[in-house]
Formats: sequence, C-alpha cells, structure tokens
Amino acid sequence: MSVEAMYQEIILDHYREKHHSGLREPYGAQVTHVNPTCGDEVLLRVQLDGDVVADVSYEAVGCSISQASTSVMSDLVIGRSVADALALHEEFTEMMHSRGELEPDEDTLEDGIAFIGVAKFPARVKCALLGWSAFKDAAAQALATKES
Amino acid sequence: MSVEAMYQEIILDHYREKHHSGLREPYGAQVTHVNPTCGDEVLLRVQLDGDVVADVSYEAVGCSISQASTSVMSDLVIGRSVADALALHEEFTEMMHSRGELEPDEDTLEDGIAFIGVAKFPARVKCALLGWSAFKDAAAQALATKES
Amino acid sequence: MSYDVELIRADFPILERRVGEYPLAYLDSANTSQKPQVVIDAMVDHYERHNANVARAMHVLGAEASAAYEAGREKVAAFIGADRADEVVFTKNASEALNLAAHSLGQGLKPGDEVVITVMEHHSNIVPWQLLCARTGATLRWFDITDDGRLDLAKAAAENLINANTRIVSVGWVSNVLGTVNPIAQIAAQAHAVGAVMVVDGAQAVPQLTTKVAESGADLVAFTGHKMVGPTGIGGLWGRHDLLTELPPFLGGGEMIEIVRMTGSTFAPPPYRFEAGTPPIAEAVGLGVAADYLAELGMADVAAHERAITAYALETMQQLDGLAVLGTTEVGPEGRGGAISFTLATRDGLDIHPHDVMTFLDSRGVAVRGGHHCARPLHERLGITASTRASFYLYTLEREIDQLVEALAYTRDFFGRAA
Amino acid sequence: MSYDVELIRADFPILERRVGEYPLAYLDSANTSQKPQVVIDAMVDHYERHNANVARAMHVLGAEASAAYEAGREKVAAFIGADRADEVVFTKNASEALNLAAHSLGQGLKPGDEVVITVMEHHSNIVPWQLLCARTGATLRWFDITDDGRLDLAKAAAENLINANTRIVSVGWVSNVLGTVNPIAQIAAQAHAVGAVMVVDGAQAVPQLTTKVAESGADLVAFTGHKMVGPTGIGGLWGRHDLLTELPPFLGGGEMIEIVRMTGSTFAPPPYRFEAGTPPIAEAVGLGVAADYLAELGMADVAAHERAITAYALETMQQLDGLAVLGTTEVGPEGRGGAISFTLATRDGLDIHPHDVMTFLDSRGVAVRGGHHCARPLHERLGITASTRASFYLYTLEREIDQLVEALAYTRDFFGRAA
Ligand SMILES: Cc1ncc(COP(=O)(O)O)c(C=O)c1O
Ligand SMILES: Cc1ncc(COP(=O)(O)O)c(C=O)c1O
Repeated sequence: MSVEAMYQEIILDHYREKHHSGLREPYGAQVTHVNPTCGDEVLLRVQLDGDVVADVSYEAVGCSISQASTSVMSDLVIGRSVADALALHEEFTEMMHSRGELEPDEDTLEDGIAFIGVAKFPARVKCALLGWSAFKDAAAQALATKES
Repeated sequence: MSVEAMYQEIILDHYREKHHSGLREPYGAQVTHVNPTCGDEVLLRVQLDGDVVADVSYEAVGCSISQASTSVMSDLVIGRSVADALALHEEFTEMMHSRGELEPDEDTLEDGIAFIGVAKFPARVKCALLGWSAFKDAAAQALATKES
Repeated sequence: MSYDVELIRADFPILERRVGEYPLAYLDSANTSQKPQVVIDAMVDHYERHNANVARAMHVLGAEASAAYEAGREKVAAFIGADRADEVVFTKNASEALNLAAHSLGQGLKPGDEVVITVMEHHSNIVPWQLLCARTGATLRWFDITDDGRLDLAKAAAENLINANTRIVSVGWVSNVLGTVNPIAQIAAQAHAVGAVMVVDGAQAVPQLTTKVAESGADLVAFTGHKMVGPTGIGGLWGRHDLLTELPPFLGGGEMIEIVRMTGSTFAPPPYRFEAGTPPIAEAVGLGVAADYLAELGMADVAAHERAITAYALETMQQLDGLAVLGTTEVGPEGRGGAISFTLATRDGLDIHPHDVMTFLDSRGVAVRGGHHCARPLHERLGITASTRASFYLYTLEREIDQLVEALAYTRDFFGRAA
Repeated sequence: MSYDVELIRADFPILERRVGEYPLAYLDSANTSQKPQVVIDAMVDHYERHNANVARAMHVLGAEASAAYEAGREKVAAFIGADRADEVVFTKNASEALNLAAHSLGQGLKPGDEVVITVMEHHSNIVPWQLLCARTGATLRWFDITDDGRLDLAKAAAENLINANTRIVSVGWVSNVLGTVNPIAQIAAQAHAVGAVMVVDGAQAVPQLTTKVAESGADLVAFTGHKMVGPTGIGGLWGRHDLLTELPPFLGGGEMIEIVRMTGSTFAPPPYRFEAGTPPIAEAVGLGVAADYLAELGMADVAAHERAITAYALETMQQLDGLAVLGTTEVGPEGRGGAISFTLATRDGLDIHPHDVMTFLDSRGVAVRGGHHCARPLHERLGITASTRASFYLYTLEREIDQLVEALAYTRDFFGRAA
C-alpha cells in the first residue's frame, strides 16, 4: 500500500476542515491526551445528556491523521448513546490494530473506514487513536461524575 | 615467567612471618589503605624521630604479595631518613610498573627485588604497592603534623 | 532432546580458548556469563541492518529498531514470567535497577521509617539503601544469617525486624557468595502484612531458576543481562503494574516525559517513565535473544544441570583437605544455587589468600574469583576478609570441576611446601 | 588522503540498504548515528574471545576485559581532549550523565539557590534540573533566545540571570534542533565569576566538533556513544579531576565502593565512584574504537564536511517555497552544526504536519525526524508544536540532500493538490 493511498481524500478534507473543533461549554469532563514521542496533544471535552453524548468539543495540535481522526470521531459519537459510542471506539481501535487486514464496516464506521490504510503503518496507528482514546477517557469520567 | 617463579621463597617467608607487624605506640600518623576490588586492607602507623623513620607498625589483611611487600617495606624504611625511604618508595613503584623489564638494584631494594616477578602480573601489581602507598601517605602526614 | 552440555558449548565461541597449555575452565559465571553466538549475531545484524533510535524515529529503520526493542522487552517479560511486557523497565544493569527502586520507592521516607535488607546482600543491594537512609533519615535494619548461611528468620521474628515502621524490604533471591536460595514468598508475605514493599535482587536467580516474578510475592525484581547469556549494558527492573504506575520517575530526560513545560513536566506511563534517554537498544535485542536461548534450552533443564554440577563440585571439592565451603552444602531446589565460595589452607594450617589461589588457578587455566565478591558485610559476619568462589553455568562440565580440584590441590601443596 | 565520502560510506554496512525502490538517505544522525564495521567487529571480538567482568576478575579473561575497558576510557578521554583518563565516567547515555551531574552537584542545594539552563535545551538537560529543583526548593531559571535562534545574552545580562545565587549553569554546546553553537567559554566565565559550576550537554558537539573539554571552560561535559558512531548503551560524563574528587556518589553498588560496612560505606576515587555495578564493557570497547575511527578521519575534516553539507542543504532547501528554517542559517565554526529543523506549508498556506512530512519522506527513502525533538519548550518559544529535522553526518552525500529536497517538493505538492 502506498503512502499516497493511505492519505485518502476523506482524511485530508477533515484535516483541512475539522468538524466540531473548538472548546465549548457546558461539559461534564475534560481530558488532555498526549502522544509523547511526537508531541501531538488533544484537549477534549465531553457533555452527556442522560446517557447520550450531547457534545464533544476539542482543541488539538498534531498531524493530519490525528486531527482528521478526531474530527471523524466527533461526527460519529455526537448524538449517540454512550454505549454505542464506546462500541464504535472498540470497533475503530480493533480496525487500527488489524494491520489493515480487517474489512471495516462502512455502515457503522462511516468516514472512519478511510483510516484502514493507516493501520498498515504501525508508526501512525497511535496518531489515529489519540482523539478516540481521549473521548473514551472523558466519557468514562463524565459518566462517573454524573453517578457520584 | 611462571606463577611458581613469581612466588619466590622470600615472598612466602615474609608472608609466613611478617616483620614489624602489629600496631605500636607512639605514632605520628595513621592511615588506612584499601584495594577495593579485592578487599585487601592495611592500617599503618608511622613514627618519626626528627627526619628519621623511627617505627612503622601495621595491621594488614590480604594476599601473600601485599602482606610480604608490606613486611619487606617495613624492614627497608625503619631507621632510614624520610627522604631515603620515599626514594625507595619511588624505586619500588617504578620497578612494579616496569612489567618486569627493569633490572632491580639489590643493593638498595634488598628483599624487595623478589617482587620483580609480580610486575609481570598486572592484576597483582596493586597488591605489591598497597603497603608502600600507605607508608608514603602516612609519612607525609606525620611530617605535616610535625611542622604545623 | 536431552540436555547435552558438549553440544551447548559449541554455541559459545569463547569456550574454545586455551590458557597456555591448559584448556580454559571458566568457573566465574556468577560474575558474568559467556555469550552464545546467536546473541552476538543478533546484535551484529541489528547494527548492520536496522540501527536507528527508537520511539522518536518513525521512518523505516526507526520502526524496525522500535519493534526490535519492544520485542526484546516482550521476550524478557515472558522469560521472567511477567503478566505484561510493560512491567519490564530496561536499565543498564541490576545495580541501576536497585537504585531506581531506592529512589522511586524511597522518595517519601522519613525518620522513624525502616528499610530491611540482609547481611548476605551484594553491595548493589546495600549501598543504594544506605544512601537512601542517609538522605531521608530512615533506619536501615538487617536480617542476620545462621551458621549454615541461611537467613535467620527466627532471630528476625524475635527482634520484630519487620514491623509497623517497615516501609521497604529488599532481599536477594539467590546469594552470589553462598548460593543460598532465600524464601522470598515467605518474607514478601511478612512485608505485605505490615504494608511494606518487597524488592527482590534477582541478579543470580533469573539466570539459574525458572523465574515467575508475578507469582514470586515480590513487588519489584531487579536482574541483569550479562549474567543470563546476554550482553553488558542492560539490566531490568520488573514491577507490578499498579505499583509502577504510582511510582515517581527517577532519571529525567528524553522519552520518559509526557509534556515538558518551563513550569514543570508530566511523565509518561511505565515502563517509559523510568527509561530516560536513548535506551540500550542493541542490548535489548541481544537480551531478547538470550532469553529465547535460555527458554529453548528449558530453564528446568538449566536448573537441573546447575544442581547436578554443583553437587558434583561440592562432593569433589570437599574431599580436599584444607578446603572449607562457606554456607550450606545441601543442593536442591530450595537448597542452593551454583556458586561455591570457600577458603583454602595448607596442611600445616597456613591460610592461602584467595588472590593467591586465584593466581595459581589462573595459571592452570581455571578462572575463579577471589575477594569479597561485593559482599563485604557477609564476609565480616563470617569472620573472614575474603574467599575464593567457583561458579557454574549451563555450559559447565564435570571435567572443568576436575581441573579446578586438581589445581586447588596443587596450589595447596605449593604453599605447603614452603613451610 | 583527502576526505572521500564515498570511501567512508563503504565502512557503514547499513548505508547500502534500500527503501522500496529508493536508496536509503539516512538524514537522522542527530538522533543516532550509524556504526562503521570496525566498531561492530571490535565488540564481536570482545564477546567471542575476551568477555569477562572487569576489575573484580583477575584471571586471564578478566585481565583482558579490564584492560580493554580501560583502554576504551583512555581513547575516549584522548578524543575529547581530557587531561587524564580518570576524568571520564562511563554512563549508559548522555541523559544518565546529566542526571548524575544534577544529583551529585545538587545534593546541598536549598531554597534561594538558582540553577540556570536555556530554553533551547534537550529534555535531558531540562528534566533532571526540574526534578532537582523540586527536591531541593532551588529555583530554575532560563536563558531565552533571540529571533535567529541564538542565546539572548543581552537579555540574560539585563535580567541578572547569572548572579550570586547561581549554583549551577547547564547549557547545551550545540542545539539538536537549531544547530546553534553556543558560547560555552563565555557563559562558563560568567558562571565561574559567581562561583557556580558549569555543566555542558555535549551530546551533539562531541560527534561534530573538535572537542577539547579541558580548554572549554566547562567543569562537567555529558556526551553519548550512539551519536558518535559508537554503540548504544554507553555515554559519558567528563569532569575536572578536582571537582570529581569532591563530588558525592550518585548510584550505589558494586565497584564504586572502598569499604562497605553495616554502619556505612566509603567510596572509591573517581571515575569508579560514579560507576555502580557492571559497566557497559563491550560498549566501552566499541566506543573506544569509534573514537579512534573519528580521530583517524580527523575531526577537523569531519567538521568541515559537516559545514559543507549543511551549507549545501540550507541553500537547496531554502529554494523550496513554503519551507522555513528554524534558527540561524549562517554556517561556520561559530555558526551552526549539522541539524536543520524546518516547517513546510503548501502553496495555499496549509501547514503540513511534520509527521505527515516524515511519512511521505520515508516512503521515498528519506529518513528524517518529525516532532519536538525532545525540545518542547523551544518549540513553544518558537510558537509551533513540532518541526521536521534533517541532520547530517560524516557519511552524508549531496545526492541525499537532493533526494530530500525532491521528496519535500513532492510532499508539499501532494498536500497542495488536495486543496
Ligand atoms: C542535545 C542533546 N542532549 C542530550 C541528548 C540525550 O542523549 P541520550 O539519548 O543518548 O541520553 C540528546 C540526544 O537525544 C541531545 O541531542
Ligand atoms: C546478587 C547480585 N546482585 C546484584 C549484582 C549487580 O549486578 P550488576 O553488576 O549487573 O549491576 C550482582 C552481580 O554483580 C549480584 O551477584
């Protein structure tokens, strides 16, 4: 697989125009995740409404893969139940660790399937997972705060 | 050179019967020298009378080479002027660093020439020098105390 | 296939060396082990084809080097029986691992707190704790030993050695002098009962025993590459994941950070938090192959060989008049490892100093160690200043023991003749 | 013989590697350098014929290994221009050397005392001092930089940065990001005038410049083996002999002691006082050969080649629209070393992130580094989060620079097309 093919149009589009970017109020939890080897950082907020993800807002610096992936993630999880969103996180993570050998499900992952090519570049897998991990962490915290 | 030849009769005799061994009073200075890699230790005292080495007494643990060398040293320096004793230290040290290539002077070094064989065993040179270094150190300290 | 020492020796190029007219009998493996060709070759291949810095480099070579480095970690983790690879921190040797433990565990210590070690420890498991106690005002306390060289657990109990003030207990798994195998699980249970952390110096255990750190009772275990047929320049600290996660960093620098700001820094999760700077990359590759080499031989077989050769040595050596073995002479899984330290005297009772023994043995092709073996307090406890140590490993032959015993008899008689 | 890069490349087996259809252009030498065959061979010979522990072993192999280890020290000492071999302490890398400096120098620090570093430091010369200040309550202060990436000495003077409270000043000799060569002697004079100790991070200087530590003005200089064609797993701290003699130990363990007693221990003279445990023996052998290799090439010629290739790179790279070099673009002995960090944007102004640049370059055989290069405060100061770095060494060819520039143009245009 060529590097050109890995950088699908979808990824570059999301890089150029990040969806749901910027920090918004209110929020139930806020986390910072970092890829220490490269310095990519994301500050991410999650707001829940009952068990639905009402909003995800973020400020991120990093490569096109991490930025686009965060953008795609926000599209996918906003408006979904936390359970469904976390299931998507599972599915996306599994795809990224498949070394590109999994057949991703476009019905569930939508634009996320563009990252299947990235899964063939082990050095970049972490980039694609940064925003997703931050979301998982923040969602868990938001749930916990709610319950306590 | 064989290891058997290195262990000359003189060395073994001094090992079996260490001259001037034991700690005595009075003394002008006392030092402890250690060969940290092997644990050989010597606690050594020097007493000066004017600029003459009146006494050298010591308590030492260690191998036959270090013990015998300390014994030979005490024989050589007691009763000599500090300057002469330090000159002997110089001469002995030089011989030990010669890798056995120097022709030692029996008139000055006396029993000390038995250690020329040890000079061919780099790992053991430190052993032969332990007591001598302690003497040099203690003599310098005894001189300094006197003068101050 | 059964364990064939001659076949195994063919893997170790250095064992073909001769010392003058004698074949080399390398009986100093507790000091450092020799290296099989596969370990050397793996490092050569790494340098010739895959060398790059890890983690920070994401180009092809960087990805290869990073994968090789982490594969080394996984192999080592599997070999020592860790639950997860990220429980293994690479250090430069066992000493650094123990210093890391002392600094990170000891950061909050204060006067009144107690650290417990044993009188049979290697200096590397003594000095870091002495320095820690000097820094913090904590008190260092010691397990004594019995006359046959075992930890004196009864005396420790009587003295209430491990008590409510105990914060850290650090014990060697296998003594590098006496060969004693210490009851780690039992001591760990005592430590845990009072809320103390159990550190184990596994430098001599990991090479010889089937090690299952996760089941050992220990919280942290230090080990070193060069004693387990691996390269110099690498060692490790295994730690329970939840403990490592809590511990503050020790060395600061590249790779161990999360975010560095002028106002302060945050740190990466373990194991990276404890690996500042460029790690021993080629060495991790070599150590991984060393772990695989040992695993393929089978550690049960390696341990069985060690017991057999030690039993043979104890039996033949003790037939020598004038030779006295330090510590226990029972062999067995709970008995002793493969290091035999001893003193030697002439028939007329003259102690032959270990250096002199060593020099004579060396001239007859036998490599042993003489001195305090970095365990001076133990020697002081035994009332001697030094001993001679013969130590064996997976490549040791009975014929080498015979060569040792012959050389010892010759040495004794040479010094005896001088009487 | 004149300096013939093609001939020199034949010494480095890895440089023959290809990445897909492209020859490998390894432009990541500031991260780690490649190794000549002689260095690899020396370590193989050591393991296959001379391996033993040092100092503690006095048999034939032990004597050979000890002599080889100390010969490594002598070669390195000569190479860096030390007055005496025992001024060189072997560590595992430059980071450990800087941590050693921070712990040993910093033991007596207290609130009110100040430690001065610079905003362009590598994390390895930041975090140890942050941790030291956190331990002791001392204050960490920073040299700022000017817009062209040099230390802002005027601002420092105006702020009275180095003053009567200053205890330690630690500065990188050559920046691993900007390539800036810092005025060490001048800063050392200021430090010494107020009684402070001058520490220098020479990790990037020693491989590139003719280093004369004894004349540098520094009191301590850290360096690392893997960046100077030597192996991983070894670095060093040079120190003025009288200073080293005064400094307390850092890591405790075997080999660094004089007498270990249960009541307390005394320590060996330097360099041994600072080398706890089994040192990186084979690595010291390799590093000695690496130092000899560099000395034989001639460091003046190596430095001249570095300047020439850097000048060529600066010239050709700057012809690329959208590429902006960080820091100074003056080449010369006082100018800059051979690391060029830059940012890249498409013609319509989209920043192409260094990771994306790196991945594209990698696919075309060009190995560079993207990120903050362990210098996050510097990048923050420059108002960016990351950069791409190409770095050169004694084996770098102009054709590799051409390959880089072509790949950069291709990358820029690929991301531009997506507009
Ligand atoms: C300027 C500088 N200082 C320190 C270091 C740390 O060196 P090491 O990783 O070998 O400890 C590096 C290299 O990474 C460096 O470039
Ligand atoms: C029991 C024990 N602990 C610790 C060490 C230290 O290991 P290293 O020298 O590799 O740090 C050794 C070996 O010398 C040892 O035998």
